[in-house]
Amino acid sequence: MTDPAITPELVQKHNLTPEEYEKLKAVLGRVPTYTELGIFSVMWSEHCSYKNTRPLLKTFPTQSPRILVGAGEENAGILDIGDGLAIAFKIESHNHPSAVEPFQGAATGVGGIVRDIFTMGARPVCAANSLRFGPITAAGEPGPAVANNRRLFGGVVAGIAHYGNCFGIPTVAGEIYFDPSYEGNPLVNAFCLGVLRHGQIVRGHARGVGNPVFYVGPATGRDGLAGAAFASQDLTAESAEQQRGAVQVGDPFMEKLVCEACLELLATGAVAGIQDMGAAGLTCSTCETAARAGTGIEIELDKVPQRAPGMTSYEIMLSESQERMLIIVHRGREAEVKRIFDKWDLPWAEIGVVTDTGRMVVRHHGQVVADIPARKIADESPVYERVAREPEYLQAVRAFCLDGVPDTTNPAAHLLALLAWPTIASKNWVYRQYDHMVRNNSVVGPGSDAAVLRIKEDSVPAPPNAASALRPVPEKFIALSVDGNGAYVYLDPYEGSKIVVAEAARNLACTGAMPLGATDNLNFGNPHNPELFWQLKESVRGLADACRAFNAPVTGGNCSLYNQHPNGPIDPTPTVAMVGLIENPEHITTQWFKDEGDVILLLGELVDTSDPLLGLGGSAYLQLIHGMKNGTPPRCDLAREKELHLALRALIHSGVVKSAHDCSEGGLAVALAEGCISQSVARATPRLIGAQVDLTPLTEAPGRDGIRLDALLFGETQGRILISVDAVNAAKVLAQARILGVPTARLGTVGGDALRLQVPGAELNCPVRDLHDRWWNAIAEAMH
Amino acid sequence: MKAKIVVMPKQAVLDPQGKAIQNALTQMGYHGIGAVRVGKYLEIELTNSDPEAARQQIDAACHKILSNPVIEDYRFEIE
Amino acid sequence: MKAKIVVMPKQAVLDPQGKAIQNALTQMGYHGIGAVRVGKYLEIELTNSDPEAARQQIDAACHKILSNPVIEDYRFEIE
Amino acid sequence: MNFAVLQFPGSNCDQDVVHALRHVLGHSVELRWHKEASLGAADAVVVPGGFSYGDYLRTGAIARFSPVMEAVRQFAAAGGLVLGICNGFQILCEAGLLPGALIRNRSLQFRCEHIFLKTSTPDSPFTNRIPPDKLLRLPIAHGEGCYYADADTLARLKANHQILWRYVNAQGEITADANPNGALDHIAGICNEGRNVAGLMPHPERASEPILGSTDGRLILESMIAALASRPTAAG
Ligand SMILES: Nc1ncnc2c1ncn2[C@@H]1O[C@H](COP(=O)(O)OP(=O)(O)O)[C@@H](O)[C@H]1O
Ligand SMILES: [Mg+2]
Repeated sequence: MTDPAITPELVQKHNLTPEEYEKLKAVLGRVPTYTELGIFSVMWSEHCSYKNTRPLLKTFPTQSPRILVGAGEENAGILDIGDGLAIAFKIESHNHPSAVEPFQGAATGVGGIVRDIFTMGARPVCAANSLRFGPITAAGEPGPAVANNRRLFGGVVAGIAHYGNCFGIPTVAGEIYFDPSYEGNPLVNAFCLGVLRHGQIVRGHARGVGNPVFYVGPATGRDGLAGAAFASQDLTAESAEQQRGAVQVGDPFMEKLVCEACLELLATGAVAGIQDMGAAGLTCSTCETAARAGTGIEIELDKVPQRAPGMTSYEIMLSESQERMLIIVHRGREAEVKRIFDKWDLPWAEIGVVTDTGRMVVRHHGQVVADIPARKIADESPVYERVAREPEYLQAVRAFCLDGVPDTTNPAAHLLALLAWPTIASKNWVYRQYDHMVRNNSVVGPGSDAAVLRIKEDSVPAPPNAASALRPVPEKFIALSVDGNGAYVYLDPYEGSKIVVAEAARNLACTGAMPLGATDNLNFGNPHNPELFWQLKESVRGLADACRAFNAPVTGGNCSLYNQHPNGPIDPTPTVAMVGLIENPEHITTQWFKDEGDVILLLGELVDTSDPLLGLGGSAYLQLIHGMKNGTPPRCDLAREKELHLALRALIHSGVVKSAHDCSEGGLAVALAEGCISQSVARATPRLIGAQVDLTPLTEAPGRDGIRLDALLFGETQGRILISVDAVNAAKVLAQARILGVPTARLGTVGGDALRLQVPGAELNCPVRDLHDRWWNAIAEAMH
Repeated sequence: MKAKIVVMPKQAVLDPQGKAIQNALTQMGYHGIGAVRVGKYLEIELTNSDPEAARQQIDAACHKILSNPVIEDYRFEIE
Repeated sequence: MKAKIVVMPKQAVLDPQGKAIQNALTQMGYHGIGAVRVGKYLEIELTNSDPEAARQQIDAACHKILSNPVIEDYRFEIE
Repeated sequence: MNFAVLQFPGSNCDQDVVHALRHVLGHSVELRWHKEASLGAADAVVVPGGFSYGDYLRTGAIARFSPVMEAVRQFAAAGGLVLGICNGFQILCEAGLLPGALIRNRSLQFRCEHIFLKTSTPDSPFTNRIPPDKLLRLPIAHGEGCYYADADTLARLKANHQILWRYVNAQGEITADANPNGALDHIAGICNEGRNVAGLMPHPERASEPILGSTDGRLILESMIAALASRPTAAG
């Protein structure tokens, strides 16, 4: 087969600008071959090169004494958790593939991030995800758009379940929002965390000239050809159609075997470097390993296992067939690779060798089809400082006031409606499809503010046979939360992004955990659009400031730009997964109320009265009840947040806190209701408990009189946490909290079979059974 | 009348199940087993009497919900 | 040669998938949709050349592994 | 006691069973790779959960042909105790060591949640330690847990008291709501006629420590241990 001639049209089709093409020629010193053009197009795509975002990512805080492998160094960052143990974690998007084929798109998203983790030498021990879809409910008869949103949502969830369940990793946390801005462009961000000993960290380096290069895993097919490039352009009907011919299909069974075999092989010490074949497959893994090590690499494509006959070198290099790994083995120890991969009945092939030329050389049918300076293509990719301009819509957002918004006249109905709003409603329809308990470590599963996972002996990869010399693994507890309210970020990218991080940290604090670090996924629109780029820039500034405030360095992440659909771009949606540590199992705290007679306290201000919108800007209440996504979102005071989290942890450590739950979407009323209804004992068996709360005395304080009822109940003032304590401790806790500098108020008591909420001029009396059933069944009803 | 529908993964699409079955058969000692592909088979009772209408209807259903055109092909007979 | 195998749930066995498809088709406005049953379809490439040997082998494989006689029936053709 | 826990490609609850038996209950456990033809000095065998061979074709269909399953067959024929959990239950049914089959959940969805079980009889090596009125709260995690058997088989199961556990609600009643997968007669677990081989869909190993929310699963594992302890000699 003859390769097509390199024409300007072909260059353009590869998403390279004329300037980039000139640069490419300068790097090569000549006109590229067709295969080389393909290689450059994926390596220099946004997805692989971060050409539009690298300057921004540099502003993240990335240092802490716990960092063992920092952001950008490897496939995932690694943090020390003490006693010689470490965790590797990362979040990654699979948005565009999921739009084309939701089941396989989401499944392979999970597969990809799990590989990134075991590539570091860690045993993957839990997964999480962050999802966005268009609305799945409609006021009247649902139209085709809603039907399509449901199809995407159902498919994505089934795909995640399929992959994670079969692989055997518990999916313990996640978050989902439904909003029209994601119609046709769902977001699927998958997170994975693994555990290892410090000495088990491995690198994606092609080290040791003369070392053989192995390919392991299933044969290469034409799947996902140039997927990285696809992810780096606007999602259009046309681009999606092109990608259809080449959907990647995941095989979680294969991945489980590849993972176990790789961990077994790593324990032998025979491996010099290892890297998964993720985006841009063989291209990216060979280039990057050589570039990192400053070596060269030569591979022979005829030796690469192939699934389809007659594959061209272009296709083999750009294929994104799943579950494949590239392993550089110390020369002389090839037999160990063969022994272990044969034991697991896995295909493997020796396809090349590490060289000292600094070049990535690819041969096929006896000819050199690519010969590229590895470090240059990896390191000298174009970098752009895009133009940023504040979007016009923000003027209207800032001008928004509550004057035209009537106060709630039926707070009980509005509370029920909010609880049944899919974004707020229980996500049990989703997480009951995920095995969230496999591996016997899920101490707090999905359904509380943050998940808590136990680390124990079998959480780390088995050491080599000299195992007895190693210290036993002490039990430790990792807390995990994923957050990202896109509406807030849309309405104020800087403040909104601070809130994303603050909420993740608050969720960790509620379980008793101390933040260790964070990973982020930047889901934004086309960076060439100055207004969209401004959103990105401001958002990164907010994320960075907040991560700094909580001492949560960013250990890595992923960028997904070009998220858009025919009606426009998505809401800018940075998602943040924050990981924390709990040293003592007795400190693990859940969000639901525990016992009759316990006292409910509010840590934080009842309402931020200095906010003209009283916390209603961008709120779920305004969106759902008044159909407005408008107004400046609540302000996030990082210093006060930090004090609040410290105080809560101190109270939890003193052993008096029986439950802790932060106020987020839906405000105080929803948080109280969730305290009453969110504990599930078993299938169809919630543990319901009522509460009696009187807010009237609190509204008599100066500055708060005459406060709007909707703001009081449903406003989303930040920095608020509900806790419950035994009545005998209540006074002590109030005093302690004040000493810790956090405003604290007694709201009422736990008990009865209804949530009774007294507010000036009204009393809500909602049987907990009703609250529960609306909240628990809402998504299942929409999906039925 | 009855529609008999076969839905198969597209040739270019990975069929991990087929591969696993092929390996299992070979390991169990069956000889000469080549590629295995696994799909779905549906039988739908049709209470309509017009075969041409039925054909159109089943074709539409195959396209819209019985197969996933992104990764699967289908064929059918009406009997 | 190729073996084409159909494996269907036995009549007595609940087929929730068939039921779900039947409901979905009816809800989408297709008319005259009766019972739907969903089974598996396997295509196995055979590199042997003796059709009779192939037949025996495939029959054995269907009986032993490709179907579960507790819940499924099978039929096949060799082409 | 010596437990053998089987390990197929795709098993993923093997470590969990090892953890419960070794670290929680203090017994000795050995993993047995599917290619091994012997069970060593095992007193009892546990076939753990997971997705052996990716659950391709049918759950348990390919795993049953592993060499180690031949050893299990002999072990069971000699009266040895064999417990299949979840995918292990599916494998034992496919292998013909237990009657019936497990088919797709009626919801067509995977289900992971706690359920309640009522034990039908203490008369088995898997239930002897379970107090008569005790409801067990255990997790399930499966997509294909709907137990099916033909009418004759079901009649025999009942006549011989081979149904060991049924899904019930928190009050111990058999209700449609309490059945997570549509299982025939609400069957969650059964034993063979010889009462030495049992399988169940719920995961006792995931309910053996207070920190994981339930210790009810220990009663099943402890029943096995008690049965083994009261035997004159180990089978094998
Ligand atoms: N939003 C982000 N924040 C911080 N680091 C990021 C972000 N996006 C990407 N990175 C880092 O850039 C590096 C390259 O990422 P990526 O190309 O996604 O890795 P992979 O090759 O595994 O797909 C990684 O170390 C990643 O953690
Ligand atoms: Mg990677």
